Amino acid sequence: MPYLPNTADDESAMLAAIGVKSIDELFAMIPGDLRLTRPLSLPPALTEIDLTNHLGGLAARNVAAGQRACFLGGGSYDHFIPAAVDAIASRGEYYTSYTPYQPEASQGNLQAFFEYQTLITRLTGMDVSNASLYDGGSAAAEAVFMCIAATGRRGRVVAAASVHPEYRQILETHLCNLGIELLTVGTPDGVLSPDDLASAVNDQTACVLLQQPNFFGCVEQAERLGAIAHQAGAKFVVSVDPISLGLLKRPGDYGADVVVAEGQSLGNPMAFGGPYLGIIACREELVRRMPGRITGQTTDRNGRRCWVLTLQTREQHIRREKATSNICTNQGLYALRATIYLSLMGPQGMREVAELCLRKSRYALGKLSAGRRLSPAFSHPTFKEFVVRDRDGAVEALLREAGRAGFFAGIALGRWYPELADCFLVTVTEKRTRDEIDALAAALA
Amino acid sequence: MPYLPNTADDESAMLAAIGVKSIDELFAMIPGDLRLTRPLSLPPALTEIDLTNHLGGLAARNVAAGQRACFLGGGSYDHFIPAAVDAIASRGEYYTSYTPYQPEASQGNLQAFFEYQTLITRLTGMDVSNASLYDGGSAAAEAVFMCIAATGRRGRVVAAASVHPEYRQILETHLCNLGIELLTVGTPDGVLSPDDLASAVNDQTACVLLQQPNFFGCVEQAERLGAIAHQAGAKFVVSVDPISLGLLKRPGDYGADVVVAEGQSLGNPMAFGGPYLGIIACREELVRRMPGRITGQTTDRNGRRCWVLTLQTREQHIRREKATSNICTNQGLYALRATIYLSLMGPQGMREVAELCLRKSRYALGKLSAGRRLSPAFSHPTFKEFVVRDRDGAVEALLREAGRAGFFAGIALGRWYPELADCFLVTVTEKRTRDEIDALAAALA
Amino acid sequence: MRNIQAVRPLFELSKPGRRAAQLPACDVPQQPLEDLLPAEALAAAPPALPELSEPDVVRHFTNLSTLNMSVDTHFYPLGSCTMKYNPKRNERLVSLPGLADLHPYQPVDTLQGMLELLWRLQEMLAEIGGLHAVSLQPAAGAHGELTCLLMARAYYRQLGQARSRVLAPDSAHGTNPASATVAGFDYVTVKSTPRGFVDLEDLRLKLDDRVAVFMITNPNTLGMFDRQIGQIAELVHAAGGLVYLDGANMNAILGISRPGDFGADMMHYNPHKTFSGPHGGGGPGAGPIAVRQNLEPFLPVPVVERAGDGYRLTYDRPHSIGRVRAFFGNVGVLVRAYCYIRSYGPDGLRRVSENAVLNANYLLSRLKHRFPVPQGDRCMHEFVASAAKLKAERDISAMDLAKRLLDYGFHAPTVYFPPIVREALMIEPTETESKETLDAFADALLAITEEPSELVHGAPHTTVISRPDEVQAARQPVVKQ
Amino acid sequence: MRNIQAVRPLFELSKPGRRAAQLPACDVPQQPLEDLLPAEALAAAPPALPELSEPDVVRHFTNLSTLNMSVDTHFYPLGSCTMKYNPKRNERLVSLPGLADLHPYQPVDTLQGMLELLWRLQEMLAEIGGLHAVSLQPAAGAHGELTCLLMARAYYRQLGQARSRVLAPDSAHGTNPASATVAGFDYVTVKSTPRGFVDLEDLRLKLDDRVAVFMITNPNTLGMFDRQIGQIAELVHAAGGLVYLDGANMNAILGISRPGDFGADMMHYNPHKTFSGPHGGGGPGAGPIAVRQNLEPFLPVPVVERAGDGYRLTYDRPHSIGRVRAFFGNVGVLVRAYCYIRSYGPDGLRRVSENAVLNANYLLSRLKHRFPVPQGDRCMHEFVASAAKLKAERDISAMDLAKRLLDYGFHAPTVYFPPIVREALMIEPTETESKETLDAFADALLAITEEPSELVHGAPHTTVISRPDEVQAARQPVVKQ
Ligand SMILES: Cc1ncc(COP(=O)(O)O)c(C=O)c1O
Ligand SMILES: Cc1ncc(COP(=O)(O)O)c(C=O)c1O
Repeated sequence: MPYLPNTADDESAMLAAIGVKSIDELFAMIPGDLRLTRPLSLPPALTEIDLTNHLGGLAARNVAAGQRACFLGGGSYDHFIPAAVDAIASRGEYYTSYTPYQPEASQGNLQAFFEYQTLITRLTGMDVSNASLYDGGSAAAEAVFMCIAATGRRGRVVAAASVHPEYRQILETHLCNLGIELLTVGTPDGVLSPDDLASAVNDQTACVLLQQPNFFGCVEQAERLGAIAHQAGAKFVVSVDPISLGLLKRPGDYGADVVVAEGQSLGNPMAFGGPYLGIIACREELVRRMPGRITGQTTDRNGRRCWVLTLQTREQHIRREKATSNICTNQGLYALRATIYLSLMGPQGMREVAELCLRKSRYALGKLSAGRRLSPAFSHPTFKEFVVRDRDGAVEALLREAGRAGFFAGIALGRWYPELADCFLVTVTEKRTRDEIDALAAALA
Repeated sequence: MPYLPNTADDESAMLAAIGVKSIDELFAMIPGDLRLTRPLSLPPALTEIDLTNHLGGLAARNVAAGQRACFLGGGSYDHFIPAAVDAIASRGEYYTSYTPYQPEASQGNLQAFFEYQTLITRLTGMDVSNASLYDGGSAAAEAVFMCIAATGRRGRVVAAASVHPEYRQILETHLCNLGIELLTVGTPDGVLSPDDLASAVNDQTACVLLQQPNFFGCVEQAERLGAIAHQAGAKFVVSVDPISLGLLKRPGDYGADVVVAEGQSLGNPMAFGGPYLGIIACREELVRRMPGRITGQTTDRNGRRCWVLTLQTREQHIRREKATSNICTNQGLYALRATIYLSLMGPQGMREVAELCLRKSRYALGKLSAGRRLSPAFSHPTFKEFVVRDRDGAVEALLREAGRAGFFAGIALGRWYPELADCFLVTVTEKRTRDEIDALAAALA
Repeated sequence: MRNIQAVRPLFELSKPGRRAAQLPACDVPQQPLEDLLPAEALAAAPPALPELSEPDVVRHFTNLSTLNMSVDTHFYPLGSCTMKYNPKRNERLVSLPGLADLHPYQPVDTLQGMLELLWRLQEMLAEIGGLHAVSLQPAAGAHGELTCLLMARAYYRQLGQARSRVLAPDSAHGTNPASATVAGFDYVTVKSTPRGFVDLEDLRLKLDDRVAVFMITNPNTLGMFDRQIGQIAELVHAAGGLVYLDGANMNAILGISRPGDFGADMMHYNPHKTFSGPHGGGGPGAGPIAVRQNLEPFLPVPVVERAGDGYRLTYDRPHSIGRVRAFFGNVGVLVRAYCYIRSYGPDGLRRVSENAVLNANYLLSRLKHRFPVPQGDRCMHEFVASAAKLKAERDISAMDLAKRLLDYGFHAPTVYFPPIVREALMIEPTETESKETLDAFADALLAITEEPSELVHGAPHTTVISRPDEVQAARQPVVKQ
Repeated sequence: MRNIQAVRPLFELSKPGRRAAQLPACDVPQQPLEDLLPAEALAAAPPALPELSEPDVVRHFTNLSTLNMSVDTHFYPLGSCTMKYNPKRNERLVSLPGLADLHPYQPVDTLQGMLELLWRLQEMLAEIGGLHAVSLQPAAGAHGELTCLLMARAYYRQLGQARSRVLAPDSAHGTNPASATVAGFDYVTVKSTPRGFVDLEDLRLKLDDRVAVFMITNPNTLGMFDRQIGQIAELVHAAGGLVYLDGANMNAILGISRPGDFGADMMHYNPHKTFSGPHGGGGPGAGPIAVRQNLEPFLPVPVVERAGDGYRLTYDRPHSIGRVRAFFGNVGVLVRAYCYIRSYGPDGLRRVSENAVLNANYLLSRLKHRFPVPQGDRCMHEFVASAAKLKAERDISAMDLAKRLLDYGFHAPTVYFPPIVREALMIEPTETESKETLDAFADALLAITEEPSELVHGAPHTTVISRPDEVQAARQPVVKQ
């Protein structure tokens, strides 16, 4: 039994102290007819050596991003993770502790979360950040809930088709359940047109959800679109790529009421989709509707500065059915990783990463569209991703070939956008080299 | 500059405080004609991303033991390293601290070294262990120096040819420099014969060096050989495989005066040969000749039990040219790793690892010699390694083929033993499976 | 030892011009930014982040970590949280490049190992729960609750029944009512008896055709197994409702009793509790769910399916409630759960629960004479003791005990929950603690009862801070620098 | 915070029947042991090791670690040890399976990446030292000294000269004389001047045809660069001797001055100091050596050689002194050194030394008024201040200061070394510390000088123990349980 310290002697001594004959007696409160009378049908126990071989075998049947040049994105990105992030986050004091219910025994986590909140507000230009949500998609849903509650409008939520399709699917799941309309405004030329938005919002619209840069990598006219939302009395929710904020204007500076983001890019592995980090930040006036935990600064009985969980009257363990959200366990360790990542990057580092993504991806766009077969699907400026159209309309086959040639070349868009069945999304992070890009262009030519 | 916190402002503030105009002035004490007037001719700096790619590229041009079934041994072994060893040894408090000169700030290391010494004495059956030497080879040399000093005999050191050839080469380097004869007694049938030893030792012999199990994997008649050494008034030095002590008699129980070992097997990676762990333990009467650091228990000014470096009057920083050895930096972190490893294994774990090595290697010996081509080179019982003879006498070619078939099949012995040019050494640890052994046998058939 | 260097908040350590990370030189042609992006989209300046050196960053976070108690360093008997040992081997294996370095949109033929692992985990969780089908999508227990409640809505929609209510006992965890609300249900509380079991009378009263789901935590928050569960399930089913099992306390009954066998129609697991996923200072966790056959069609997408000798992700499920999370859930936590279950096997998992229950009962037997346990002399994996007597006699409250325990080098139990026990100490030792540790903890708690009240009121004395002012924190919130 | 759980020595935590590691079932036929091995070779029982559970082992060593000061947690200005930041990226890269998981006897064609790395490191160390050829074999600095002295013996043997003496200044590190003895030389001390430089008169006196090697540490142990070095080398060479440069202090002169250029014939590096190899609580280190052309033939085997566009290990070197270590030295430390040098490049390495020297001089300027520095107002990478005045005035010794600094959260400097300075405080800040840290340290030292003597004599007050009885430890040694 790998992790059980009780010896046979311990067991009998403890049973004696309790005053029972057998462990079985301890389960007396479970009626016999509700007991399982056979062993669970599970594979037998594996020792550490066996388990290591077994997992190694499973891992070997996947192709890791490191084994092929990875040009995949769409909400999960192959950004570089500095070694210091792993070194610190693998300290037991961080990853084997729990939610800081006892502040005196959790100042390390609490201060780190306070620092995280500070960094996120600086990055987004917002007033308040919480201490994390599950991921970018659930953060988008929570933001919409906040707006519905804040506006009292239960008629409609408007989202651009250029918002991550899976985020919109999550919204769909919730809104359709609540009988609220999710109106998706098409983005035929790659971005949301102000006129289309204007005709989509009405006085029952709780909020407008925009992604910047959007799912196609295009930069939206966020400021104008936000103004339109506000004119209709709707809130303006923006989902951003945190890396882009090394270069792009902060949502707080163009009118966002709530900002959400997928924090995976900030020092967290792709790990087939999770755990990730749900970032959410809002304006002061929405703070009491904020979901999840918030760390606040205070002083202890001796006047020493310290940190505690605060504004808990929003939360489920206090407000129960009246809570702003049902979230309990959040993504603490991944918020810590993002905090370390941003501490290492600093202003210059974030600026340079963003510039590298921009320049390399634009170079790639040029290279890929130089050939006969591929052309840019949209004409709007892009940040680190872009959509190309395959004139031969054989995207799946083309990507399969590229795979054999050693590339994760891109993401086919047909599964979400039938009208883009002949298109795929290509992402270029700071890790990709010119050589890799040139080779990709050759492989796709 | 990756790790330099001083900013331009810091620099000027500090220069001002010092009272100089430039950093250059600080180097005034170096005569101009001794200064380098050009930049060092070194490759340019690499960022973390570049360095990671560069090292990844170099690593990819090696074949790791994990990529081929590894049957190599000969003093470096592919034993399993439990994850807890790496997890603990990678804590900064351990690997970024230094020799415990300030006991109050080093009780963690000091207690761990005390525990290491305890574990080593229990494992070897000796009275005293130090806190580590460089590796098994230098430990053997230090043991011989101890015996020369203890006996005052500078005539001869006797070693069995079945002792690790590289350990004997190290001895040769030192003894020939000191004008002391290293008499190597041949082991034509795989072990040292008592008669041969008897005629090799004389009244000027400082010690006899034996390896158990020996380099060929054979179990020596250690007890009898030790008696012969002692009859001649020589000390008996035994070099052991710590893993074998899960099963074999402890050297302390068959008369060893000094025991040395390569501690790599105890939770340390093969890492192309180092860092490794030099284990040395001796009888009480030799303790004042022990090289290196020793941790001792004492009490602090408040009577609390604690640990300090002790018996330092043996050491170079006190005794200078009269020290028992010149060692300063030792292998602290690797002694810690061995301590963790032994704590996890316990008596049963060590017993079982040893049994698995024994049974699997003997199974392999049978399998390999079942075919036409290979036969056992020696008839003596072996522990986890054995020597096979290639009837076709084409060892290099055979091993190359096996390599292509996905095996590190063994070590050709010709480079050290011309008479064994048609033989190679095969090692089987607990990590090797029956399937791997069967496949190897097929590949070598 | 004082680890005080570089522990001030990041922005107070910052200095203009300092840098840790450097980026490679740009290896592609460099046009001016203005030619690449519209001016109005560009920020005026780089983000206002702190400027630090790598040595300072490492020292800052390393020293901060020493201000946390954790399972690796301290006994952490936080009730309802199952703070068991987090195996190091799981941490090593989950970070294998072949598992950690996978993009969610890679072609399925480059993911067969991962999909097999997840498929096997689905199968194992179905077997452990005695239920039919599993979804690994939910990101935490609460998210699992919400997902199941959404499925219940879809289920009744399909049956054409307008059931608007979710019931749960007053001892339910806060996420139960909160999830009900988020799922659009009205939440109704069912009383529990003085001994903490469901009040059947009250349940009968409240069961009608408006009730969609009855949520129950069994073993419950008091660490008691509600033996009425069979009957409860019958009542709920008879009323046309579904039984939801909050699986947070599964650590007590692995291989001993299965929710599906005692009437649950759906449940969630907390792998970060039961299956040793590290708690990470508050997450990540995961919240896989298991359901009965009749609910399978409503599972969220995607699900892992076996196809021939390969595995695939299926999205095309007409009755599915849709997506609840992007990509494929908190995979890293699921991989650890897989490692954990494989490490114990069937007998081992049973031993886990047996030892969890043994440890809890032993601790209870050591403490009950001083800290009455209203629920009686036996418990499952945890128990709730009361400090009410001590409070009355010596004015030492549950909070005082919690704080003073920190001085003894133990993390505190959960206090003041559940509210139905006065001055509650909710103690869950878990199975990975030794008798020696349990004895030391009991000795400490008992010793504190003898200490001068002032000493205890002043606690903690050995931590970096003591009794922060939480009222001030909430009244004038300072939530950033 | 008190991390006191499971910290008692392992054997006191042991309990019969407890286990952490489990081994796989044996998958080959199992004959009785007696059939496999002679009875007299078998142990009567398994080794008498402690029996522990994995959770206890992890907690034990995790909590013990918190009793250490370290570079990751504390400023560690231990003179002569160059306790600089140990880059996390180096730790990550050295553990890549393609580097960590290599057997020393693998075929060379499966080691080309490793051999290229080592070959490049040889080239870089030759360039940095201004010398001709390098061996990476020695396992630590002292081992490098010994190796070079063995080479000197071989060199003179070949020249037919019987030179039996090694000279070094009295300020030399203890390993210098000790290595001389182990190499079979007679060791003779050369005086140094009051300012810590080599006393040329005394050197001239002792230089004759018996002298094989003059060992010098430059910058020396006082942190001063001996400007006579050129002249010294001439004298030694004129007497037919060789100059050995102890490279422990190379951190002061990287890219600024090269031993080969100021007359050294051979030298060792301490990559665990200069090139950021972690000190590991006392090792492992490495001790690569660099030598002038005339000494190359005597280098130990093996050496890495470039062969066409590949790399190989050469053993066949007729004049080699032979082997000094099994396999290929402390490769892991060498890989880190390679990563470090590649991370800085030529300008960066120079900046390293400039900042090391800047930091030391700044600290000196902050302390000298209270702690006189006999060697004057300038230093290289470290300096030796004296607490003699303070001792006289307030009875606060160097040891008292060292202990009291621990209470302020700083590791102590090296004390009472070198002996030529009374109440010596040997302070080496290194370049990876910030001005803020240096100021905090200076403030602390100065503050202590104002504190009541009793308070300082009683120090340390904040560590787990205080002033252990070292005499007792040596008088009745207890070196195991
Ligand atoms: C009884 C109970 N139910 C539900 C939850 C919620 O699970 P999670 O925190 O994973 O969302 C918890 C966790 O604290 C719990 O203890
Ligand atoms: C000046 C000097 N020389 C030699 C050495 C010995 O080096 P090592 O400890 O690596 O053997 C040291 C290390 O402390 C030193 O400071």
